[in-house]
Amino acid sequence: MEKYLYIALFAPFVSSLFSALFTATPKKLFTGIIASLLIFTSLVSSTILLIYLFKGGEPIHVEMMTWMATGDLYIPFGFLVDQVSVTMMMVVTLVSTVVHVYAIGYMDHDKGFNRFFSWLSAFVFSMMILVMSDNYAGLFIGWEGVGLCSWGLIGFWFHKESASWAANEAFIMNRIADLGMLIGIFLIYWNTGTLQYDGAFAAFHTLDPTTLTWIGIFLFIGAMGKSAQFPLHTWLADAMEGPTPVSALIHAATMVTAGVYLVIRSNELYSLIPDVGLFIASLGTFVALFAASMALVNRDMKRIIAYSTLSQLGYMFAAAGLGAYWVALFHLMAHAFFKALLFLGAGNVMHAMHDELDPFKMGGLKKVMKWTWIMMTIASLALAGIFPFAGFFSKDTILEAAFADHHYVIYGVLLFTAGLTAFYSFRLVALIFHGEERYKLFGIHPHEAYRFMLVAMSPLLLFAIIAGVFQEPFFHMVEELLRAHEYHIHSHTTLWIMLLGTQIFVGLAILYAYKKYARSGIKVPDGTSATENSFIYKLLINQYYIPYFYEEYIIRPYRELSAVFWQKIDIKIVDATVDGIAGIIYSTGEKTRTMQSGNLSTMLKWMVVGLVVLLSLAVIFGVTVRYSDGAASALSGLGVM
Amino acid sequence: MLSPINISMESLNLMTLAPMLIPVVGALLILVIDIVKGGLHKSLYVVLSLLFLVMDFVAIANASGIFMTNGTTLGVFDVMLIDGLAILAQFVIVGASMLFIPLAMTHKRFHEFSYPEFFALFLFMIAGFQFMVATDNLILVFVGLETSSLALYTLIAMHNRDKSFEAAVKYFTMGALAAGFFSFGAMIFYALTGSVEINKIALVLAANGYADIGFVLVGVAFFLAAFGFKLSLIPFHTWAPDVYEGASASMAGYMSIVPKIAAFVVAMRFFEFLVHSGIVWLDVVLYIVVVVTMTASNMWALVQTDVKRMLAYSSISHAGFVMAAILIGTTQANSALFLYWILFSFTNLGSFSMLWMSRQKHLPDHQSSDHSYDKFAGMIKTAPVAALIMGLFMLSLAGVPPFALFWGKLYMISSAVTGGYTILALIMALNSAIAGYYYLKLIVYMFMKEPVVANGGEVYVTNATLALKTIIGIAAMGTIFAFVAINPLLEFITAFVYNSGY
Amino acid sequence: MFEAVAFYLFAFLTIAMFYIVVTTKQALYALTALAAGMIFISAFFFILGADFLGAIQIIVYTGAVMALYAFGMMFFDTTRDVKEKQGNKYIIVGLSTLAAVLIVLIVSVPMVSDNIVALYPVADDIGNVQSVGLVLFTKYLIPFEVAAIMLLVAMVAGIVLAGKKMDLSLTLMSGEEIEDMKKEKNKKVLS
Amino acid sequence: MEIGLNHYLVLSTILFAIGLVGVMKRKNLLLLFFATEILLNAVNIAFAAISHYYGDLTGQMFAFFVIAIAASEVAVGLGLLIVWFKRHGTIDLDLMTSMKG
Amino acid sequence: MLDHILSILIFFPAIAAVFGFAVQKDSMRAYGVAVSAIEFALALFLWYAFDNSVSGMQFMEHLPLVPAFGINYTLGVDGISVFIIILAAFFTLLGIGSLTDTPNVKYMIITLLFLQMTMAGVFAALDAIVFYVFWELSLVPMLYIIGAWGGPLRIYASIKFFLYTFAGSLVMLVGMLFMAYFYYQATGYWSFALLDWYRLVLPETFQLWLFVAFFFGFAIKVPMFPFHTWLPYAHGQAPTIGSVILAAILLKMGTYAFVRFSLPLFPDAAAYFMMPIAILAIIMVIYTAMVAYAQKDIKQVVAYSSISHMGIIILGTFALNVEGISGSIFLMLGHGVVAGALFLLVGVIYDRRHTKLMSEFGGLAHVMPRYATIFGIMMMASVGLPLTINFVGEFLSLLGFYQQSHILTLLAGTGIIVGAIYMLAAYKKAFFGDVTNEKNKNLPDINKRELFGLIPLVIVAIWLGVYPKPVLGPINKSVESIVQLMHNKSQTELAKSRIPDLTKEKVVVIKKTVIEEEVH
Repeated sequence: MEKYLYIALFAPFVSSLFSALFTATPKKLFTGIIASLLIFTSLVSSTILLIYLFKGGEPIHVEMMTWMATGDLYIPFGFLVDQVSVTMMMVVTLVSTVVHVYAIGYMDHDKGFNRFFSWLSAFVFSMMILVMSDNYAGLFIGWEGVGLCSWGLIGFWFHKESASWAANEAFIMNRIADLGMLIGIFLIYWNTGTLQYDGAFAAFHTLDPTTLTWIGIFLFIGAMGKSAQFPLHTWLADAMEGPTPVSALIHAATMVTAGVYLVIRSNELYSLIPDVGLFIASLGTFVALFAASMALVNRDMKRIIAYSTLSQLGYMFAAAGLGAYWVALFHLMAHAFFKALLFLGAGNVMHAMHDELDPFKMGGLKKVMKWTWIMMTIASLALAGIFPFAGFFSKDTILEAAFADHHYVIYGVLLFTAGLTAFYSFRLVALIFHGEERYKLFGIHPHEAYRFMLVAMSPLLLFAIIAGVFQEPFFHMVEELLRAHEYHIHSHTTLWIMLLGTQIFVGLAILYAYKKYARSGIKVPDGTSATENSFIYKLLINQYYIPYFYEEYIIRPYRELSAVFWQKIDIKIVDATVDGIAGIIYSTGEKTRTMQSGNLSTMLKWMVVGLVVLLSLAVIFGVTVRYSDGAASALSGLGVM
Repeated sequence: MLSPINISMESLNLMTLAPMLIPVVGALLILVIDIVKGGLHKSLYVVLSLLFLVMDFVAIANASGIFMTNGTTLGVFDVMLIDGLAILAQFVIVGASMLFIPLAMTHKRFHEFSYPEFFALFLFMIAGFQFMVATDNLILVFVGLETSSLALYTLIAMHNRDKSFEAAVKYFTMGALAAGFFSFGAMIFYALTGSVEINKIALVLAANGYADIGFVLVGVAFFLAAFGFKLSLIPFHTWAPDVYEGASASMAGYMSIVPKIAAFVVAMRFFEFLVHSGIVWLDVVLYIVVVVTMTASNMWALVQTDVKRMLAYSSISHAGFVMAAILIGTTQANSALFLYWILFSFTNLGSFSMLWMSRQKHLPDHQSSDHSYDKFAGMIKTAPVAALIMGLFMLSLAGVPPFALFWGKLYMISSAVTGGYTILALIMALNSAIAGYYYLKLIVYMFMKEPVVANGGEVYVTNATLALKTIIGIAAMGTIFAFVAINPLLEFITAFVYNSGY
Repeated sequence: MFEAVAFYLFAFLTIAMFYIVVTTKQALYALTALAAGMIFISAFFFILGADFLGAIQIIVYTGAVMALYAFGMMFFDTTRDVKEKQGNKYIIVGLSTLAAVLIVLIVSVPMVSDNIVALYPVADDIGNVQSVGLVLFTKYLIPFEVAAIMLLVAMVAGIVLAGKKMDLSLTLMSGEEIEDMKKEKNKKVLS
Repeated sequence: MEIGLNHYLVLSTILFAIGLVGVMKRKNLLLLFFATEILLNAVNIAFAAISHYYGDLTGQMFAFFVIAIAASEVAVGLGLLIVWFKRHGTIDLDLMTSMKG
Repeated sequence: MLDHILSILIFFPAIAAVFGFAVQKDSMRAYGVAVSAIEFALALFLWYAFDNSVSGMQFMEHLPLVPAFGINYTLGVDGISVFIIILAAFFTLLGIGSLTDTPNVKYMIITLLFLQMTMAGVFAALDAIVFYVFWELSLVPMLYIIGAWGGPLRIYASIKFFLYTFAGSLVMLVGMLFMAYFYYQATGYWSFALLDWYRLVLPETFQLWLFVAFFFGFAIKVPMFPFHTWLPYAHGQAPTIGSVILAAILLKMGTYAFVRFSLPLFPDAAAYFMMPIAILAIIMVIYTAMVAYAQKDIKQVVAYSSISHMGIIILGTFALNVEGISGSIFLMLGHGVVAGALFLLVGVIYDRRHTKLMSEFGGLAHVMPRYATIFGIMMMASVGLPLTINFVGEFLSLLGFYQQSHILTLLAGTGIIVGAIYMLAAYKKAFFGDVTNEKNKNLPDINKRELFGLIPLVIVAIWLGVYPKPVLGPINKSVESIVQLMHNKSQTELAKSRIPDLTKEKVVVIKKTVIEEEVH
């Protein structure tokens, strides 16, 4: 089985290197094809591993070679394929295969075609390292690696100022979180003496709760950055500057879920510190609502989906925080499928609309883009959690888990958010595909995407529809590792009321969205309507003024402080002190050189002055010594001797 | 009634006179040759002088052999005192003179070398210095000092241009005042102890426990002023920059070494017993003088625009640096003084010789003085070898290892450390850093600037002859490969200084 | 008593003469006063029994040195007053007074020198000149010889400096000028 | 009224101080040389006096050599002055300041 | 040959440099490459012959120089120094190989060869004076390089560089002399040999003072805040090759000396001053990173980033445990490679445009994609991305210091954030966006000669990031022995608690005056 592990891991790497060879050359179609094939190979290997594990095989643990070893520290390149990581591997390879194939079409006309595949495959490789590593340091490699690839891909169209800015923002924000993670890793090392999962997990039980709490907090800070949790969430929406396949793969399906994966992977830790868990759950719930609210009014197609991603990540954290790790993982998987699908659909729309992103400028596209319409509708249904689509199974379980654990506030908020989710998802669908064909005003001639792109998307469509059936087998597979237990609401009545109630609530939200946005006569908002001027609308459209706050109170002061440090402190104080000392010496020389007037008479006077000074000193000393023994001893004690 | 004087020739130890007599004989010979047949080429006199100096050197070496077996020797009614200090100092004096005299073989003609008297006076001067260091009798010190000084004034003036006369007059006048100080100081010690021999003075003072400390200090003050003049310690230094500038570069280099080592030896003989007797006053005063001399002259050197004048101030600074050895007063410090001075003489003579080699008769318009910094701008482009050698000397003077002077500084600072003068050691170290600036300035001009006026580089070797080049080569070799010689030198010097009781 | 009178008389005279030397504006007065002062000093030598020294003082100073100075003065034509711009008189006077006071302060305190044993005692039975000669040609033979060398040096120096050859400066002449001079004047230019 | 050593020493000091005044005050080089002569003569008196009171000849020896030194200094000094005067026609030392700084 | 390989390494380039005067101008570059290639081959041979299992000194050479004063020409390398020597030879080769068209190229190459001598000497010296000789001597070629081939302010910059370092090292010299004197007092004979000094245990107060004296010399060289201001000038004005060598090797002398001198000689003082120095290091990390962010000149950004990284190295060194010190030494190598490469990269663009202002550029990724790629890789290495050489060092340094102080490590860790900020901002300004400046439209991409310098560095940066073991292993071995030595020598409770005890085997150490032979 080990060779499949290595194939799964290194096929993307080979793909990346292969494509990298052609980065500086014009588009070569074969790079896309070969990259896709290699990723597919990885998918196949992952599938084989999945089947192996599913059949009850032992987790595979290999140690490729030593990475760092010094003092007591020993970090190998070790890889572990167990039920959790194989799930992630499946998600990653599957979505990325789809995205690779899709991107062949999507990036068709782009100059950086080859470069794109290089980055994309590099991302897959990093992600594989992240999920397959058997220790925290290896995880961190992947962690930073995906951050790097995310940077490269967000800023893929680097000629756009906004793209490169967003790339840097994403990287730096992630770095802030990475520091937390690094500190968490240090804490683990100095307290357990190892960074291997097995060793560390075993040692956690012996540590005192305070230390564990700190470890938990710092690791979670890491997770917060990667998964864009409040307050480090702003980068995710800005990251939509990248090409849409990137958004689908990285900023919806895989990378952003790495934080969730970290929490799930460290379940042994978090189950020991339920307080931190509760905090995570609360934050997740908050983010779910918070992000959904921003999605309500946004006028950027991709940002709406991004906020929905954020919201769904909140769900996952809520589940993970409450100890329902397997539910979180399952939702992660299901979400990956339908959200990637949604993004790819949005990509089709963008292609058709010549990169127009405002859904108010579209409308009625279902005629031209039938398949896309179907796919996006189904993905939205799945996202909204309508039976029998994937979202229903995963999301409802989270609600059940919250309810079963008697966290009714969390339950209530999540339920409400589910309604919002349904509303904004279908607001989007309605605005894009229904109603009048507003795009004609802008002289755009939309067309359906390439056939093979649609075919490529089909596996995702399939999984978005049927993923729910895997819930039971999945549960059984991961049960041992995640100490999972099924959530059962004790009363069937309650369960049914909840299910139906949720479905009806969500259904109503969908209908409302259709009613409001599928009608004809929608105008492109121009900032005059009453809604647009209401306080809440402004608050939401401005993302609660958080980016403004960051710009105004963090970035700008940092920039100004830097300038002050350089121009005032470094040049005016530190350097000026050094130069000042030299200057004083020099100017003293310059001033006192007049002593050397060149006049012989002055010179003679200096000599006499010297003599007289010496004599005065001699007399003072002599007289003192003669008349005072005390003074003599004091003088001799001056310490010159 | 007057009793007949019975003196055995053996007790006179006339051999102790040999090293001093050789240059005297040489000088007389030169005078006689000139009388018998005038108009002979200067090379004859150069070679003759060199010959006598070599003989002198051999005689000193012979004396050092005697010292190693018999220890300190007194001679000729105990006036002559041949101890380690005397021998070491004579080595430096004669050695430096041997390096100096070939510098007379310039390509251009300068006035002083057209006189046979120049060489005669030069040899007399050496004899004077030798007498000065080889005695502890203040009278002989005084007479020796004046002999050499008078000769030196003349040698400076014989360069025969306005600045050299001015320099000679200034030097002479201040020298006369210093002579007054010296005689007054000697008078006070004579009044105190009834003796003019340093050993006896020390004995008597110690015997009555420095009862008249006030008197002693007044005497010390006068001596300090007198030696301060010779050693160019601030504020008695004012002659030095002007005289160095006025004298020819070769003479200036010579002056920065030989008169000072002679004065150092006398100062060492005189102050060492005072320092050791625990007179706090002397410690404090010397401390101040040393620090002020090092620091202030460094500051003045910073602001000079003429290389020779800069080197003059730097020589003052070096003298102050070395004066610290007398303050510290340990065997290590005194050995360090000699080590430093030997290494210094190579480097400093070398750098002054470089100036000498580039001495023009007529200054071009852009050049304000003989050796202004501008003159050396862009030297690496036109005269790379000369520039490299000059740079080497500058680095050595700045104390950059492994060149000669670094080892001197190392040992000197180490002696301050072992002597317990921590702060002084730091000041000495930091002064080297300040000094680095002006040596660097010349390097900057030579290596990093463009020439002010394009020239073919011949200006830097305008005066070059084989003799000059040889001397510079020797100095350069001595500067670079000093590290090989440090150990034997150190052992030799330490043995001599230690066995002389210093 | 006689000694005291003589001391104070000559002390007064010497101080007065030397005072004139440093203050007068007339160089001739200064020269004369200096000569007079030197002679008065020799009086102290005689009082103190240093006859030889007294004689030397008169011969060397008043005879030789003063003559030299007188020649020099004629040469320099110093009957013209040199206008001496004085910088700051207070510095000069202050410094010297301070110096004098300081030394006097210490010197006026009695010196303790009882235990000094004369190394070369003045013999009562022989004359001063004789005993001086004895010491000079034994103990101080070497300084004496060196002093001779010194005088030789001074003589050579004086001749060289005041000699005619100094009028032309080879240092300042370029190579061509030296060659020209050699040819034109057919003068013996020393190598 | 015994004339003691101190009388002579005080006299010598006073003369020395006068000499110092002359050295500092005089701008005419020739007169300046006079002042240096005064310095040496002042010391000579003291030497002779000490020699007398110790009954020791060393002081007289010293004074003797001081006289010799003074004499040779005059020779060299005058030589220098003559050369300078030949060039510049003056022996005012205020005009002798071509080097400074 | 093995007996004298270190001397050969040191003096071969010097002799070759002297012979270089005789080489004709146009052939000089080939000569330089040949000599430095031989030198590098020798360095590699040194590595080949190096015994990884030995923690102490290897290839020791001993020659009395001034035995009367205890100065001996003693050389030797251990795991700590061997790699820096190799790196120095490596950079000399790359530097000469990728040297662009320079006026007076002959002198430049001769100077570089001399510089190589001094660099090899500093890291191989085991005698304080020999160390000091090379330490000071290294200033001279660098002075010349900056002063003769530098920018408009080159003279100011070169003099400042020289005098500042010179002043600091003179204070250090006084410290060395004191150390030797204490040794003399304790044993009765002079010695400047480092291995002798290692066996001397000083009272704490002496240690504190001597530590401070040495600190001045090292801190200015590193350069530590607030002694760092010479560096931006030196880098800003120096020609590319000068900056490369300065950043890659010369700065490492300071940090290396901390490990070689300050720690083992004064363990108590090191423990005592750990916190103040850590705070200085943190100021270096954050403050200079912010200053770097404010720069307009891309070379200054890299220069200030060097200071920032040196802060991490210092922090790792003063972690006083094996992880931290190993990490800091590894980071020395890492930063050498990365900063060297970055300066080379800046030089590439300077050669084309003769300006380093970022505002002059923009969109270079369009016109020079290869260049942008290599720059990007090196930038990522500089911000410490895992699997690049810097990460290993930074990770270990911070990890090591975390044992000593949590909060300070957290603060220092912000370096990875602020580091990313200025680097990415600079990269964005220069490479992203559209090509706005006409002059940039037709810039040629990186050429072969430049690639010759850069590709090996890229390879090393990634190779050692992925597989640091061949280097980290020997380093670890030697660091362990140093830490153990420090622990054994430490006297105060503070030091005992801060410096870990690795084994229970005791090395017999001299107590004040009595010398005992080491028991094996």
